[in-house]
Amino acid sequence: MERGNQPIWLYRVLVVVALVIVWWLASLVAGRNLIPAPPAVFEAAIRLFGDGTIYEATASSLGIYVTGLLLAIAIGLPMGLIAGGVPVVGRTLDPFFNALMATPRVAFIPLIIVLLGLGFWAKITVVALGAVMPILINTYAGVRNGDAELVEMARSAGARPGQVFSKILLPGAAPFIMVGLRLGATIGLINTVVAELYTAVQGLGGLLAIYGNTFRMAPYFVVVLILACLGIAVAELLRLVERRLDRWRIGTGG
Amino acid sequence: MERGNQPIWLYRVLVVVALVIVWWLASLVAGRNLIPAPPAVFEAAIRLFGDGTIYEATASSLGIYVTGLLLAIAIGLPMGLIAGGVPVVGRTLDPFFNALMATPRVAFIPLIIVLLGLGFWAKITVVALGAVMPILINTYAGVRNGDAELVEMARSAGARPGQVFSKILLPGAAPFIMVGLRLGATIGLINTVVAELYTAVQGLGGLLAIYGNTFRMAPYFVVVLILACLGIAVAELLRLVERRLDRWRIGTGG
Amino acid sequence: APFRLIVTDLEPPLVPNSVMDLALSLGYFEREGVDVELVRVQQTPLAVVALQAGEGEMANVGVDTALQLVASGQLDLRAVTSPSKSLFFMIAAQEAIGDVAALPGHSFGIGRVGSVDQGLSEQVLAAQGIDMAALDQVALGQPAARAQALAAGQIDATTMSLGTWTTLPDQTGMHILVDPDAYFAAAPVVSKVNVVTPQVLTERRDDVVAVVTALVKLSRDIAADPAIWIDAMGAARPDLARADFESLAAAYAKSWSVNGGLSARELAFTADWNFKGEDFAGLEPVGLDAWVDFTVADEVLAALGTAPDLDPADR
Amino acid sequence: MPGWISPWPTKCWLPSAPLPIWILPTGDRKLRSADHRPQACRKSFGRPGGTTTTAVADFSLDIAPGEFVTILGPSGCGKTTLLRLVNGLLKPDGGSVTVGDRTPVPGPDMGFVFQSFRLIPWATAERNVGFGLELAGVEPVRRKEIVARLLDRVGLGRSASAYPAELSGGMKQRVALARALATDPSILLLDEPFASLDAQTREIMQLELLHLWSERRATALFVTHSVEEAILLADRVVVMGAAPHSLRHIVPIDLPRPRRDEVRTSPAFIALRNELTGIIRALITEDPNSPFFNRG
Amino acid sequence: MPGWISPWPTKCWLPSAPLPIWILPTGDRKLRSADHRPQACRKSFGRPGGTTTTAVADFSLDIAPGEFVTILGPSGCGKTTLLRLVNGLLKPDGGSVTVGDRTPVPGPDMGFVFQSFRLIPWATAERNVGFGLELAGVEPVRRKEIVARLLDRVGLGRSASAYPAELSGGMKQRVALARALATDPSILLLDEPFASLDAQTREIMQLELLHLWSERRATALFVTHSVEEAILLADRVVVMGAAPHSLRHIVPIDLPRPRRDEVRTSPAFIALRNELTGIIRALITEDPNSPFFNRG
Ligand SMILES: Nc1ncnc2c1ncn2[C@@H]1O[C@H](COP(=O)(O)OP(=O)(O)OP(=O)(O)O)[C@@H](O)[C@H]1O
Ligand SMILES: Nc1ncnc2c1ncn2[C@@H]1O[C@H](COP(=O)(O)OP(=O)(O)OP(=O)(O)O)[C@@H](O)[C@H]1O
Ligand SMILES: [Mg+2]
Ligand SMILES: [Mg+2]
Repeated sequence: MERGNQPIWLYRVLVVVALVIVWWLASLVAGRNLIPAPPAVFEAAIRLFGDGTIYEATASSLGIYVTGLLLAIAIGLPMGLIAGGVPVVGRTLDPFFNALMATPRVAFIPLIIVLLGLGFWAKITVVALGAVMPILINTYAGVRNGDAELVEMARSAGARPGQVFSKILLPGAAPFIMVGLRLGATIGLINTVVAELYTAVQGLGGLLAIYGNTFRMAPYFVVVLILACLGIAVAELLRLVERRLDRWRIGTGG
Repeated sequence: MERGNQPIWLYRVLVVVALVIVWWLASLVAGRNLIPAPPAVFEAAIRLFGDGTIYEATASSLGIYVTGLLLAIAIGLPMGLIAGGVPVVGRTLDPFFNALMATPRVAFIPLIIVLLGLGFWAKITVVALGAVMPILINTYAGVRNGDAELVEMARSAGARPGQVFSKILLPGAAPFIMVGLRLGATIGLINTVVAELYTAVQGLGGLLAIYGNTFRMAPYFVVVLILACLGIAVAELLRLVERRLDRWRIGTGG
Repeated sequence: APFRLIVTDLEPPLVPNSVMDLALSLGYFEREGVDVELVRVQQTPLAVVALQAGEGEMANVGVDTALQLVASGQLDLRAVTSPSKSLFFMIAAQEAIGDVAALPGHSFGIGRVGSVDQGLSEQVLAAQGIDMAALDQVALGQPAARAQALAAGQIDATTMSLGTWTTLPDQTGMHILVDPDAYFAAAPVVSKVNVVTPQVLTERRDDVVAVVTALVKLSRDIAADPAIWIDAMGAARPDLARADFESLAAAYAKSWSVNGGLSARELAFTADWNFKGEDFAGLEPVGLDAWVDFTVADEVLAALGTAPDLDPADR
Repeated sequence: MPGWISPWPTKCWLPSAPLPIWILPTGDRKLRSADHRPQACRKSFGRPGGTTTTAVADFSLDIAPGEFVTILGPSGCGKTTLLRLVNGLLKPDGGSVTVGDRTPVPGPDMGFVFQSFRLIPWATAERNVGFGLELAGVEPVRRKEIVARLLDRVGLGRSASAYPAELSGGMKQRVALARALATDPSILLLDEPFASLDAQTREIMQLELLHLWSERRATALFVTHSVEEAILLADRVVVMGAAPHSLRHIVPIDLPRPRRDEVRTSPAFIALRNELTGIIRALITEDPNSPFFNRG
Repeated sequence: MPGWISPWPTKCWLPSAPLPIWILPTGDRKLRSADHRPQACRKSFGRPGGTTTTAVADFSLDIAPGEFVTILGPSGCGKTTLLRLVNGLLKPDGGSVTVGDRTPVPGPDMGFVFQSFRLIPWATAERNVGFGLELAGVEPVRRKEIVARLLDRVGLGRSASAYPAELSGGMKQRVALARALATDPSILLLDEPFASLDAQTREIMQLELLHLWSERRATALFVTHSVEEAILLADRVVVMGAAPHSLRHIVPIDLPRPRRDEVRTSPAFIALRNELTGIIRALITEDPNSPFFNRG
């Protein structure tokens, strides 16, 4: 349905330009190198990409991120489906989801270190812990908002509960699940950084800590921008999926 | 529709009991320095509530939290509505939402300190920054998933664009918005703690820092539990709203 | 199995503690026949958790933390060496604050109420006749956050380490109010030690001795020829100029732990001082033997001999 | 019209025998074949406010295996609710519904055409029609074959790949009809299945339905608002009214089958039509409970 | 039947004059009153795949102010699309649609009864009926009064507080009808508005509609599948067929008004009915493009 993307891309470029200008102004106002000017960041980027620091850190962070996110999906999606589909389970666990959500991740870190150490497993657990809740809660809401008429139709057509799930509730919850994935994916990225700061320090989070603690704001901003770009990339990937799922929204007939 | 809540409450109590047992076992396994046993936490709670430390900290944190959350709603809701309702705006800004989401909050802290200092305004900004995105993205998705047939009906009945928004898209997006509020509310709570750790240290986040850094795990857990309970309280409040909004989901007619 | 040494620095720090990083990169550990692996975490509490969880054999932690853990009976730890007794704290302030006497009524950044830096600041200011209570204390957490708040003009003064000060890219408008020497003179407190659990001490004593030996040897080499440190740091920290390292090396000339960094007198003073702090309310003071193990250092010194001047090895 | 060909080229499942339907009061099972007195089967809907609407009350009927029963009645009198009870989608508050000798369980053996179509919006017409077969695990090749034939029968061969949002109202209704027929059910529950079709298409669909029904020997419950259609199709016409007495009249239709178009002008047909029209008029304009009492 | 009373007790808005509707090719505005040759108004729907369905093609019609035009046509021939074009919800791909002397803009002056009702699920029947008034800013008290009268007229006085999910199909349709009438529009676009109603209720609704229409002097475009209904209501019956020629026949109905029930048995009526039935039959079974070519 979406043809003629040129203007949108143009607008996006304009927004980028506007943001860079605001950034530049902010760097002038803030002074004392708290906010590096765009050219300094650009130079830093060239240096970091040149000496390969970034590739290594990004690869390491990406490994943790993707694994943790997949773990979150593997847990959050079915849990959300069950909570939504079996009301007793959903209504019983609901407050605990919120309690878990509202508890700062760092509170779990000692426990995670004791159980899983400082390495890969601990890190993906931190990522999954952050990403799982938006996925779970959105899936849960999506299933609860399922079209009661369609569910009755499916039951009438002989669908067993599992089939009502997979053929009606799950696809019907797709818009919610996509939002959950989007939120989970971006929160997971943040939690990757958190994990890299609070367990063994490494990856992009490690770079952030190093540059931040030593006030090297230009490379610090390079890392921040890389994280932002990763966020965009993941969201655009999800949009491709979404567009496929949305093919049926064509217009309004009869 | 939901009568006979007794069993649900019973189940919830059972879950609590199960969690406490797991906690107790974990405290035995991990050693009480990392995970304090429930009775120690209980004692600590009595002490903290007794001497009023907690009330003061909670009141201070709540003030920041509620203000920040309201700010997030005041920004996220209309922005989500506009992004969803005016496709050009939505599709232009979409990647930037994700970029903002994926950028660790702590990356903004220097900027916030420069612009807003260390006090109340800086803190509510950190809270709002965390809570705004789930609200915005869910609202956005909710509006985009609006029922095209109902929108056409409203247009046919003479609704101006603003009315299509307020009478069809906004109420139609309610399930999405409620999820966004739930996620935003809990993430906002976490960010309250982050704000209290990274700008002027105070409130519940300050207590977490003190107890965590001096290994007083029993009072530390008291604070964590208070945060969890606040999360539950906010979610239950939102559920009341949701139940009112959902009155029309009665069954399936014709 | 490798000997895992938990450090709270993310790269070689600009203080004598850097010998731990450099001993690895310069091959000192290797030469002592111990396979050391550095585990980097953000802060002391995480280092303790990692140690407790068996994610490392030795950790470089704050003395206050070690004392708290031992005094509260939470964790049995023994300090076996201190590669960098002091972190070279100093007080930095806005240019407008000419001297210490001008501080009252202004804002002063601290970690948090009861933190070591607050206690030290209080003591240093008291030595100059200033009551800390007359200042507007702002709790800001991590040192980097305090420095940033100072740079942003949100606070008027704060305690920071010489290393942090050196890395600040733009110091215009700020100046050193109390220099590290005056600071240490007013508050001669050991801030960091390397601890091990008694279990490691018995099971891997050889490795512990080898590690301490390597650190002492490197410290002695640097004390003899600061260029070693300047060169190695220059390679590890390309973000700073060689001149920075040269001036730091000059400042640290007398600070290398050439005898293992364990002085009974200093440690006892440090413990006493800590137990007076707010964080230690309700904790019974413990004796030196409860948290320090001199036998490892003594074994090393027996083999290498005791160096004169710096770093008293009094028992 | 060319010779009628069954849409199921070869049947790989055993067609179940046509089943009787019993709608009876509780505990009356043993009486069901002997005693046909109207007895109360009842269904009400509660509202959170506390008020309840009784949709079906005092209803009792038994339907022989292979019988074609059409249901007439004013808008909102409970026809849809009755079909949902028979399908087992709702449980009666009082009385019982029995299909064969069991409480009804929804499944591929009962086909339901819903009044509001209830197509799956993200599935193409083809997948919607094949939904029941998909649930039953019929293999894709065979499913495709059956679906293609059914789509042809309802005149939608060219719209197989269209999504519901691309179909007109009448096209959606035909998809819903094809979906209900796809599993070759022995019980057909049809809720105004031709309401959105033009007169001519409706006639063609009626013929299709009668063909399938007579070949299959299915039991059919057919709700319609067209008196003529009710007579043309039925063995018996049941007239429902609003609660408190849902079952108002049962009119047997003794016209010989097959009934061609000419039957519409036969005196017997016209007599039946006038009788039924009068009954419904009376239900609407002469019942003090009706909102149109004394109007029209 | 008691004397008919308008549902608008006192009008606080100026009723606009009945408006003509012109459906014409582009650039032909100046010709519109002189030249009535059929000319092409066209609307197609594209699919992402690249195929397009032409829903309305080669359609040209002008409707006089206050005229009642009914539309007959096989399922899927483009009737709904035509109404959406006239309402201004869709823009024609070719040709133009003019209402009065402007491109149509949807609003309270045009009432649209949608084939699939399109009730707001979270609003009660009362609020659904009052939706157009709410949009137009009619004050609540007055709105309540008008809505209550309209609900009574369509026989739903007791269901004012019910949500759509609690209503039967026919009840929903009557809510949709009341909603379209609530703003007292000068143009009525009705898409099979009585399809879910029983014969008697349908008759009552027809009378209501005719009353409103003649009192209001509104222009009406009414889609139906009932040939009898089309004749009973219309000044002209338009028969549509599938693209490429949507407009197939225009049959003027010269029966005197008011037309009572007896008119159904008059020879003129029967002749018209047979003529129209024949036309539609031909469209479906004799058009090689029809899916039912040679069937039925
Ligand atoms: N889920 C529900 N909740 C509350 N009331 C309901 C519900 N479903 C149906 N009703 C009520 O039950 C009565 C019968 O509804 P039903 O849908 O069975 O009527 P119907 O005979 O099919 O009417 P129509 O011909 O208009 O489709 C109506 O008054 C309706 O308002
Ligand atoms: N949004 C759409 N996208 C694609 N095709 C459409 C769309 N809307 C309608 N069509 C197609 O246009 C044609 C006409 O549809 P329309 O709804 O106008 O038919 P109709 O005359 O109202 O039929 P019915 O009597 O069955 O309601 C159909 O072939 C339909 O498939
Ligand atoms: Mg019905
Ligand atoms: Mg239509």
